[in-house]
Amino acid sequence: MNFPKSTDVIIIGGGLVGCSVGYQLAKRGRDVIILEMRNLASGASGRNGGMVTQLDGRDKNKEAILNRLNYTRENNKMLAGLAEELSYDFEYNRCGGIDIACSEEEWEYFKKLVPFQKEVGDEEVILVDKQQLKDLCSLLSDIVWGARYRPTDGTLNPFKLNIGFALAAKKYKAKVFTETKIEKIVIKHGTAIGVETNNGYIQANLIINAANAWAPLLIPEIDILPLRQVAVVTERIPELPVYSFEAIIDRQVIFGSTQQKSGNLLVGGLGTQARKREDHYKEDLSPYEIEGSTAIFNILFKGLGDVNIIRSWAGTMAFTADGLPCIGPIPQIQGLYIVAGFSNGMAFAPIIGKLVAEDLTQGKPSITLKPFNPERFYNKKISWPDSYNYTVLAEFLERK
Amino acid sequence: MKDLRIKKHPILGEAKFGKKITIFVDGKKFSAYEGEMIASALYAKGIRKLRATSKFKEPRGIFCAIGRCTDCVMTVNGVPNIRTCITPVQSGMRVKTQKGLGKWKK
Amino acid sequence: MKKKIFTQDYYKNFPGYPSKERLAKARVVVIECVQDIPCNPCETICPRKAIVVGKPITNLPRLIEENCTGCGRCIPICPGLAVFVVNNNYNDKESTISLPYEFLPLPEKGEEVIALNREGEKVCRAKVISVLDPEKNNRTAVITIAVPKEYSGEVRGIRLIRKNP
Amino acid sequence: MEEVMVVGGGPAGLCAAIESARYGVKVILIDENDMPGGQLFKQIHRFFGSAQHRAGIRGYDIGNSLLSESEKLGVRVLLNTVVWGIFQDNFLGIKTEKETKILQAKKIVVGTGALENPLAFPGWTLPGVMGAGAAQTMMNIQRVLPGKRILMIGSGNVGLIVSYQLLQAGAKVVALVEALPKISGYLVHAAKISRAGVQILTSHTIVKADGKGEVKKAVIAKIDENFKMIKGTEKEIKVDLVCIAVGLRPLDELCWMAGCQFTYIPSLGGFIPLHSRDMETTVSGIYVAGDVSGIEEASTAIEEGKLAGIAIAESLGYISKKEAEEKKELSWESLRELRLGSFGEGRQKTKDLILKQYNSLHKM
Repeated sequence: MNFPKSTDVIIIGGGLVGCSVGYQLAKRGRDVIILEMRNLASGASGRNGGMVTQLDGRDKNKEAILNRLNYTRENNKMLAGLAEELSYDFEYNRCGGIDIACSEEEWEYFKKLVPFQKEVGDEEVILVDKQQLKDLCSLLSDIVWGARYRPTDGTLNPFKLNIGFALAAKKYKAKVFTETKIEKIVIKHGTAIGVETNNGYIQANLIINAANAWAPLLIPEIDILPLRQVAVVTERIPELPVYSFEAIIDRQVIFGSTQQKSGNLLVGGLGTQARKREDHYKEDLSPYEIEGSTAIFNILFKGLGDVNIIRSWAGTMAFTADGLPCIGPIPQIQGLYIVAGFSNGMAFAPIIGKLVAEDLTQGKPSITLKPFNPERFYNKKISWPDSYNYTVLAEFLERK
Repeated sequence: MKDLRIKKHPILGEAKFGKKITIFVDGKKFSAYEGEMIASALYAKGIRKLRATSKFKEPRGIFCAIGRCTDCVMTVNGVPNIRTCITPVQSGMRVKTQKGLGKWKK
Repeated sequence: MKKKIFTQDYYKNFPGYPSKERLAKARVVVIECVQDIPCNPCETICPRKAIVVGKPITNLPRLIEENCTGCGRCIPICPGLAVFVVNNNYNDKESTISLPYEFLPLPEKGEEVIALNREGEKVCRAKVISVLDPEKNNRTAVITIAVPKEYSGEVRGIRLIRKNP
Repeated sequence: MEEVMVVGGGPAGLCAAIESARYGVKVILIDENDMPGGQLFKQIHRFFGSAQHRAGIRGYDIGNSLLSESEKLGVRVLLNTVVWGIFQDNFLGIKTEKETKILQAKKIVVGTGALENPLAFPGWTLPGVMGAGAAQTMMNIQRVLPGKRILMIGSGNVGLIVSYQLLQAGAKVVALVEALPKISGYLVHAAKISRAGVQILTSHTIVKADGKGEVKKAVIAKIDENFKMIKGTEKEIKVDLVCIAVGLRPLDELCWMAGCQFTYIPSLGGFIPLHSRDMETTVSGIYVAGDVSGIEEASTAIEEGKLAGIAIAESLGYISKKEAEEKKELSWESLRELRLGSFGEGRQKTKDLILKQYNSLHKM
């Protein structure tokens, strides 16, 4: 395939968000080219557990809860028929999800949090005690106190969802170029007119930055933070009835765990602290990180001490100051749009792709994208601490 | 009963098998020699099917014999996915033909 | 019918194969080594410099006929088991062939065996003249058999008649 | 920090350990098995080469002499120990039977060897289909006969040698099939099995292996010059073991993990870590030797291991550059010899190519 000179829409980033937006736009008749600097799903989209969690986090902010549920519920509805729509099985399994309390203190908090969440509109959430939790997931150890359980959460294969979108986009004549790195977005007289790549220049009417953690490298005006996470994958084990969960161990280590359809368990969480911002893009692991993640396994599971770890990875998530993504046109620049800053794209990306496409083709999405307006961060350089982790991040968000 | 152990060999000479021990294969008593790998002790007595795959229940046996391909995994002393081609027998060991991904202890 | 790959006609064109005249005269080594493999133990072991590989080491072993006494030290050392000794002067009717043998059971001196050609087919019956202890040559035995003269260019293997115990 | 850790106790790893220990380097050799030696102990045939290459000596004898040499030189050997990762700054993750540990070494040698290629055909997953090397391990190490009637696939040296060893162990090799129109290994090996009665069928392939629960028979057939089966030539043969000998590929996961740069050379087994004349990869301090640096033979693995060992002793300051160069020259010469002739020159060319690519990277 020859490298094109011009197109209608350029999407930067072949991750889940880029491909989801690309599919929806191509389906609506736009001429789309997706440019990816590595390969499809090479960033966070291919380095996560495929956890579809409609509501994560434990804060009691009513507005934030509703804001999130608004989209994730709709996303869940969409996921149900998406495999058929894309003609691609991405192993979506509505197996339920749990957020585990590993201390008495957390358990006490859950007893207040769950009724609160129910009250503000998350009708599905259930509080389960230790025994009920062990009935749901029999391999858990005695460290657990109970959990918040939502039966309609689940897991999917993130690679397959990503690729499913890309293939479906191609059916609508979208073109995908991998190994194509964007050197810069060319702006002339306040209008984005094209991109300079290692394979040449392409002119476009609309440029969408969907590079998630890499997005601020091309649009520095919008600050999005990279956050490095690590994960280990076990060999296949028989299917567990409920499996997709989060837990906080020792009050610091937040991590998630899922089981893929193939049977492999995945445990992921924060790696060792990165010293500098650029260190958060590093994708190799230290042996201590693998040891640490493996140790979490042994803490949480009885009887799985002999399971073999067969793979590991590090990947870069993206965070914004308020935990919500940036979606919308970039102020003061024509023809430049951003869809980035997702910390949990799996529960979001399919519906967001649809809404963005509606926004760009009809001017009005079926659910407003206002809460994500990039203006809220425009030119606000956030002085994040050089070294930050979840705890720091949470504190920062609380102060805001 | 047949025994495929090679006792005399033109190059390697007389075989020196270890002490005779008893292990349990699918609950039945089974003789093996110390120092032998589980898979080859079974193979010597004609047991070549070591597990059944999870989806199609197809039989699998020794394929690479050096612990790389994981085709020969069985449940040993309650732990699934043990590579039997590189795991030596031990007196009293309980070896089970693994069905699919096996069962993990609760 | 199966096409024969390994025949006397094929081997006799290579420099390790003795001439007709030399073969007729007395005990001599027959080297059936036909590819440029980097290898030279036959040259190294020969006390009379009857086998020359030289440099490069991939040269085919060349037999210096007049130097060879047919002592057979090169038989068990060859990694390719490609060296034999033929003695067409054994007696009026028979020739002997000495060949490397690495199977069990070993034939015994005086035992009757089946002589095989290079394709493993039966040629005739043969009598075992001597068996060199394999332990002396790092587990490669050297068996010498007697066969009717006309088969000396063809016979390169043996099979025991007796059933395995 | 340790001085040198060698991963894999086969001929390459052992020789790297011996050679650096010879000059006083403190070496730890790690092997997953309960005995070092790698695949040497199943090589019961005599090696080719010259006296310098230990020609005419059987593989396991070479193994034994290397073991006693490494012992004499004080190489520390960790057995039943798995290396589960190589990380930045030469960190290694290891797992013994009891514990997991993280170590760091000034130099690491990866001598992890190779893995047999599979070949897919109907029935290839049945018990009773295995790699030729697997059959070799079974009979020569485990002392268990892997089958009584055997079909061998592939006429490379492995297929030929293992056929011969199966005969030695008391089995019958019913046939050896080779898809190419000619035998690809050494004719001397082919001649050995031919005169012992093995049919070598070139331009033939396996159609399927069959049997309820395990191999009881196989179907072979003739193929044309385009490797298409010729209908009507199928023949059923009664066998209880099908052995696959269709090449090997490097066991190079640790090199990938360490971040080494690779090149793709199918004739050497696929992806090969780029390396210098000293066997150092593109990651400084990490060396490769033996099959992991391109599929060859035990004799070349021995020389490559030596090279790595000498280079390490040199860079750690145990021997002078001059002495090292002299020693290395002997190994290079020896390798050049082993890569002569129609079987070796292709390997020499590709090895030169690896060196060229490595050098061009390092000039940048």
